[in-house]
Amino acid sequence: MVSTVAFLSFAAKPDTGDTAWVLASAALVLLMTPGLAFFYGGMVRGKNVLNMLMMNFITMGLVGVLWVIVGYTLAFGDGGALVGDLNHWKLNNTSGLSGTIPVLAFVMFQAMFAIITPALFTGSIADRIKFGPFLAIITVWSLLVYSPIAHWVWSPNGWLFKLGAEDFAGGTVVHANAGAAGLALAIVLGKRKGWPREPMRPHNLPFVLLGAGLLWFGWFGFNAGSALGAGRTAALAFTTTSTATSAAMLGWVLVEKIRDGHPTTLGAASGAVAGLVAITPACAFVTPFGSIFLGLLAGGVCALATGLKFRFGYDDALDVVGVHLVGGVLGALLIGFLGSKKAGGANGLLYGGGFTQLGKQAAAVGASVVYSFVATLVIALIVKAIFKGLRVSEEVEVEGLDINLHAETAYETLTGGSVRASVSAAAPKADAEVSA
Amino acid sequence: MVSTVAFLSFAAKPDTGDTAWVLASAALVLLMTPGLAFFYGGMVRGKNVLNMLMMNFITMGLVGVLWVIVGYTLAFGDGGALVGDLNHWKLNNTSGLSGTIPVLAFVMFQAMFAIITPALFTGSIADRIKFGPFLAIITVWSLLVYSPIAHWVWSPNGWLFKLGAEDFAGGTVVHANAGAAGLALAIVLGKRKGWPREPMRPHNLPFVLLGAGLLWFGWFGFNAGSALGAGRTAALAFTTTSTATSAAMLGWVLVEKIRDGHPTTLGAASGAVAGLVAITPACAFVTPFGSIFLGLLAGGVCALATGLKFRFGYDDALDVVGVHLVGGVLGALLIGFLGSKKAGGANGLLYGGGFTQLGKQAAAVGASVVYSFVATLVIALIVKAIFKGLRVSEEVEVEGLDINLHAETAYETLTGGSVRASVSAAAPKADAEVSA
Amino acid sequence: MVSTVAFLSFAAKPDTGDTAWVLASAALVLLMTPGLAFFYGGMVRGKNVLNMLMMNFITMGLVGVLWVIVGYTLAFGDGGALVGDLNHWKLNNTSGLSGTIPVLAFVMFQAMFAIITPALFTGSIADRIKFGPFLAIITVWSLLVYSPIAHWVWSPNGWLFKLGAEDFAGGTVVHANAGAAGLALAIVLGKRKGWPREPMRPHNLPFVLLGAGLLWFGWFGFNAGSALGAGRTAALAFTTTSTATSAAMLGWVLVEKIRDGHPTTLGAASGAVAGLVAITPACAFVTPFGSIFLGLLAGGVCALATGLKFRFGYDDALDVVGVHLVGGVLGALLIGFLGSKKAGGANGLLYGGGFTQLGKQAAAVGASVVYSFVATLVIALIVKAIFKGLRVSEEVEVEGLDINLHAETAYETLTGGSVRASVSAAAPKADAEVSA
Amino acid sequence: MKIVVAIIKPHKLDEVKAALEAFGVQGLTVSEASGYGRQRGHTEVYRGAEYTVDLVPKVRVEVLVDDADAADVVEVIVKSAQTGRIGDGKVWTVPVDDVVRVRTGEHGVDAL
Amino acid sequence: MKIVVAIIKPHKLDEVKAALEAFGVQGLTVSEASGYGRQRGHTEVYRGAEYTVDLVPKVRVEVLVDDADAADVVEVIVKSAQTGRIGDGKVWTVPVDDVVRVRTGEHGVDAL
Amino acid sequence: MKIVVAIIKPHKLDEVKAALEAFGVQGLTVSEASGYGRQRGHTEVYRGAEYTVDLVPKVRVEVLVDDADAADVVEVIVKSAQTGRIGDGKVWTVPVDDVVRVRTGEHGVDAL
Ligand SMILES: Nc1ncnc2c1ncn2[C@@H]1O[C@H](COP(=O)(O)OP(=O)(O)O)[C@@H](O)[C@H]1O
Ligand SMILES: Nc1ncnc2c1ncn2[C@@H]1O[C@H](COP(=O)(O)OP(=O)(O)O)[C@@H](O)[C@H]1O
Ligand SMILES: Nc1ncnc2c1ncn2[C@@H]1O[C@H](COP(=O)(O)OP(=O)(O)O)[C@@H](O)[C@H]1O
Repeated sequence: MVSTVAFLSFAAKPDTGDTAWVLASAALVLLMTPGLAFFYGGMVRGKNVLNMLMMNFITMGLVGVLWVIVGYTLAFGDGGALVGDLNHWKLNNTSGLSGTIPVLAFVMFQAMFAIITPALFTGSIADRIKFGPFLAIITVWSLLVYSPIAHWVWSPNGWLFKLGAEDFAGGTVVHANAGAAGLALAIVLGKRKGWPREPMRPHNLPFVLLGAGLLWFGWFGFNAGSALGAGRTAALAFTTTSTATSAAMLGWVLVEKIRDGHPTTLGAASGAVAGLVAITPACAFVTPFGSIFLGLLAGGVCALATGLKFRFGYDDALDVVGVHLVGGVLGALLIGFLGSKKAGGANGLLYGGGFTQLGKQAAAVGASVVYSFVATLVIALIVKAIFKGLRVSEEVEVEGLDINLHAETAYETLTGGSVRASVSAAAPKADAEVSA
Repeated sequence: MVSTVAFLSFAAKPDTGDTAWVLASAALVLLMTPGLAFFYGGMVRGKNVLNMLMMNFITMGLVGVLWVIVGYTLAFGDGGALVGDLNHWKLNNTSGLSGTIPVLAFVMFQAMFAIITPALFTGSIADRIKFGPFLAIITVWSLLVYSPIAHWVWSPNGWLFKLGAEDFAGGTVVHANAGAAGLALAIVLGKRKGWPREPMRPHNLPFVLLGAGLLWFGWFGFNAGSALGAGRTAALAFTTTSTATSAAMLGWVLVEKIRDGHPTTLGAASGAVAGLVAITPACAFVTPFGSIFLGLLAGGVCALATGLKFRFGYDDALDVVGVHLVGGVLGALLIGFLGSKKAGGANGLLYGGGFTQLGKQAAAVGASVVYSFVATLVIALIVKAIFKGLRVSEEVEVEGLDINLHAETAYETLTGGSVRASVSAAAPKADAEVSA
Repeated sequence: MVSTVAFLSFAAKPDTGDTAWVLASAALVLLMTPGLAFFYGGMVRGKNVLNMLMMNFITMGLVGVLWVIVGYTLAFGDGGALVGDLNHWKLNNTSGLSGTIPVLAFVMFQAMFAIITPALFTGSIADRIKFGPFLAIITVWSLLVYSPIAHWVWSPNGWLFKLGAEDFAGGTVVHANAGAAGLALAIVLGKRKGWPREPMRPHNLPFVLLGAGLLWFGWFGFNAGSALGAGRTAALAFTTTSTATSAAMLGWVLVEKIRDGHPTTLGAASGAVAGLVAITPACAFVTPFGSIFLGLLAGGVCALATGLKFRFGYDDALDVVGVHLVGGVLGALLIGFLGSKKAGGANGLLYGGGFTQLGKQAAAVGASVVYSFVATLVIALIVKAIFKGLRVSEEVEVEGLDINLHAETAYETLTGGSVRASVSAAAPKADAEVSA
Repeated sequence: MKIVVAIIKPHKLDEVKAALEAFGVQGLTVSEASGYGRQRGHTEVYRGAEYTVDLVPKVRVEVLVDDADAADVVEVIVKSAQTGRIGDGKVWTVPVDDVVRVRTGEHGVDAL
Repeated sequence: MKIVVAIIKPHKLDEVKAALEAFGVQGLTVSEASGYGRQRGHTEVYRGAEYTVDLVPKVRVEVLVDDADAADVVEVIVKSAQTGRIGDGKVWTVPVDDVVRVRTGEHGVDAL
Repeated sequence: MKIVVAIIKPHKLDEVKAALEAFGVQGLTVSEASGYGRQRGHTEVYRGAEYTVDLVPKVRVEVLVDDADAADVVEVIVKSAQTGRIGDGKVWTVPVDDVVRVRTGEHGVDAL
């Protein structure tokens, strides 16, 4: 995201090309959340897949509404160094332009970021959280953690923006942030029954790859759309995004081949996502060639980082920490090494820029991660106290969240009338309701 | 859709930004039909999923060809108040510009609307219609129902356009129309064997959510693309589409929580679609804040409306009436309440505009629904007479449409060589055919 | 693809509308490879689906990196008539404009073509190739076959370009090329154990249709994006792409109905892809009405061509020859018949242009196919010698490639803790690795 | 003790279950199966290649019963599963040495 | 020879398998099943229409054993599958005339 | 009457079916199963975590036969299912009290 000066010029006409690109990008980023839902949904066990999909989709509903009412203004309202003011609540004063595009295009592009960030940490809390507390956490978190950090980093008034920290498309605001929150939630929730002793294999790997494909596709909007226009910067961000992702896939799969003996599809998908995460903050600040190294490193490091949870004993079910926290921090820091003036950023260590930018990057990502972790911990504990516990009962965990929380089963067996389909339809309440 | 004056200026150059957005939007709307195929396909039983997918895909084939030959000119040819003339048949005289974009871009954008509209009512006729009659109905319907109604509402010569009825992206032309047709077809076809006594659960809910995700994504093209350019109107339409959809998901799920005790993934997906339907006519005429109310209402009302079929005893298998007819009519009428001059429409009742616009809206949607219902009824009865029945036999209905109509099975079991895979390959006729 | 003169004007600003369209198109084409993965993945047996997905995804990784390092410059570097020079290796000298868009946008758009072309022939080698040799073949093939042929046809210095052969979006470079390579590989690999006696039914037809839907969607980027701008040419290419695809679906299904008695979903999906393939070279050279004939013919001919493998006894598992080789050649030649000056190409035989263009088309597609076939044969035999065989063992073929090559299973059964899930988790090596 | 095993058409399961319940059977176990017999299968065509699928989906029902009830249970199943068309299935009875209820460890008839 | 058949809760399979292995059983066959009995099923709701699903997922385990071991094997299964809650399942024993190992053609106890 | 039950490798099903048909068997019932025994399973790795899957896919075939045919049917199955490698499976025979054809209500050998 380049500076988001909400320069309002009511009379001026938007640039149609820039607007077309940002609207298309917003749609692409919207698609990432369903993509994520399948990426995660395929990884959980079949008895919990609907719950995983539901957590992601309901976030599209909940944050989608919250954002236009108050989330946007807290993030991008003028305000001070820490948080925006309420000038734009209900999207007041948004009929002008922001740079060359309508403010509303910017609002929507940003809305999709606000939606996917909490959706990212559904991976760490998989398989065990009650639905009510989940909704409460998402709501509070979006306003008290996401909006402020977005303000710090992306608002011209934000203290990290002023510090000169670079985060083109959200390595810190989105990924490191979601990763730190995911860690805090995994700790508060505790381990799933049986973890890590009992097997919890992905129930549908094709879905994981479908999700990865949709994420990759949508991420071009995420990163190249953050140029907020269709020009050279967007083309560069598009290029480094593509290259780093490809390289990271190779890096992850290589680690697997050496360590485990086999290259896996889960590894290829995970590596791609790790690359997308790590290039996010850096995509307009490094050269295409630099992005290959960034990607390879991200793929390899994140592949190893997924083992951390076994070592430290926190049940981060689908590796939000290993991929998003580690990848997000890595990408943010690598700007300090690989950043290149020629590409569009400050020169990093390897390009003769010294330690200056690296220091700023470390400060920004460090502050964001610490705030996110602590604030999430506090939010989770308060919600836990209010709802008398965050977790479903042991029986529900064993039987599956889908039938218990959502009264649904994901898959019906083929032989229509048989076995699972052996149900007796009661007079649908829908009817009674309507006739009443 | 704003007025589609086919102002042809052969010399002028198109605006590249507007053209980029409309082409991207056309591609997005094309994707909605596969999205719909999965939304519906996941909801039917496993023995009929291929038939559902097939009805949607073949509509892309059939209407895709029909549209360029004659459908387009019937809808957007100058003609009179009721139907277009044949000036553009075979896409004659379409090499110029329409506004700031090539006419062909407009033709294609509209083609995708013409495709998805009949596809929508495959949901009401699921599980029981013969394939030949289906093709016949789609063909005739597209030319005798879809094109005329599109002309009424969107052609500058159309009588409802002249009346001043507002339908930005097709609440009336697409959704109310498809819903009314779906109702007529469900009545002519009759109930599925066993309905509503026997359980007919969705066989693959993840597919339903995949479809909903693709629909939401594509719908940004549908609604914001209807601005036929990339400027403020597109940005506004994009915003209200997003917000209303989010709100409608919450509305539907809330009704479920209160009425049935559980929020479901099918409900979340259905709510999103209901919101998309209802905001369609209104997306450039209401404010973002207004769209929240529109969405909440649409989600809640459609959730209740799916119970109507049990009350009145018509077997609208996948709730085309409950979602598209009710949602489309609701959205059209709500313009009369929530329409706002500031947003771009006429002021509605709540914005001091009095009953004028509401009256126009009611007239337009009413006339379209009545025409669609009656014309579809007549078409269905004639096709029924010609084909000696619209329905498959009882045995086929019990055994499944997939193996009987399409000689295929959707899913093979995992253990390759076993059970279902126990087949003996005959000398493929393909071979004989080629050697002949 | 119109001429790709890399006219570098560092100072000039790109056209934002053209750039937006090409970036969006690049993203659309990227999505085609996951789409292809599902199109193919659904067609193989359940024990090999992950291997099919993996071959496609890893191609995104491998070729994605290769392209920016050296593939691009070999294809689009100035060089001579046969291959590009190394002027742009590592994307050197790519900061300017190419026409109205940033060179990097062109590089990325082309990258997606380079990725999907080898991915296409994974369909012919399905179910039996070792993973190492596969990677080796892809790598060498991309540099020694894809880049040169792209140079011949699309570089202003290429000998086929100079000849005046027309290939708007890659009928020759991508499809005929991949088809010829697929044939060579199928011959070198030999038949799958049991083919064609034993049944090898698609394990998941909905995935095939999902893939077809994503391919169709992405192909608008492929074809209309090849205009490298958002104007009349793009709109025409978009139109003929849509129409030919629709018509080809009808053509294929019609052949099935007549020959086999049933219209199938696999046929509808295959017909759509055949139409997309055949219109690819011709999309900006024929009229919309001409494209209907092209599509109908492509659908019908390819439907019959899938029988060739039974007649000639090569095991082209998923019909890369029948669809891509036959469809690509057909489309290239049909330009010689249906090409129309009014549309943008040279007049073909049916438009009074005589045999000139047909001759050029035949020469270009003929030379490309022969080179591709021979070069692929040689590459495959050398890789076979180096790796001591290309094929997995018979046991692995019977048991499935997924568990043996990738140590994974695609689908877990629903009843979580049971049957297949009965596994005992060893101390994850990941842990040991990290602690070391 | 006996175990009555029935192979029936899938869409008849609900009726069989209801009939057994009405008769007084308190439990049963069901699994999916495929049958081969007089009832012909169907033909599938993929890109022109024809496959004959000769296995037909069936459901397998197992009911543990007291010796005295065995014949009646068989009859209840036969009646409720009958459509009169080929492929209705088979019901057979196998002697059982002993039954235990896992929850309580009860043996014999008490375990049912 | 006897065959011991057990219907158990799916998540108990690993424990049962381990217990049988510890006892000395060298092989067994498992399949998915659905049970109907005292254990109630659950309710599902789709767009307001409520369905009662009264079949519960179970696993079916079959173990061929020598006559002498039958009673012990039953006990091993009962112990390891027990949770004490309704729906734990049943174990029954059926006489077997003969067993053959396909690989070698060996008969009887040697085939186990 | 007897019921012959066979656990075999999935890819051998077609051969077994053909052999039985050739022998004169008119029907059979098949279901999916998983086996545990001498044949080792395989290992899967997900993000570095290794799982040992010790159940191997098998197919379960059931054939009702007249007493006189039982031994022959067993032999036909053993022969056609044999690959000679570990994991080929087992075939066993269980006595059956009675068989009924659902369609007609016929009993005993007439029901086959
Ligand atoms: N000899 C047999 N052994 C085991 N199962 C059998 C046998 N014969 C038939 N069956 C089962 O009974 C089902 C119905 O048998 P079929 O011969 O098709 O019809 P019908 O019983 O009406 O004559 C078959 O699909 C199969 O599952
Ligand atoms: N008579 C029966 N015949 C066959 N299986 C039975 C019978 N009764 C119960 N079962 C099986 O045992 C399972 C457990 O039985 P249930 O009555 O629910 O609990 P419990 O055995 O603890 O009393 C059932 O789900 C079913 O699979
Ligand atoms: N005692 C047993 N009871 C039931 N099934 C068994 C038993 N032993 C083996 N099986 C079945 O037979 C299959 C083959 O057995 P295994 O020991 O692997 O090979 P083999 O029979 O060739 O020695 C197993 O996968 C299992 O399904």
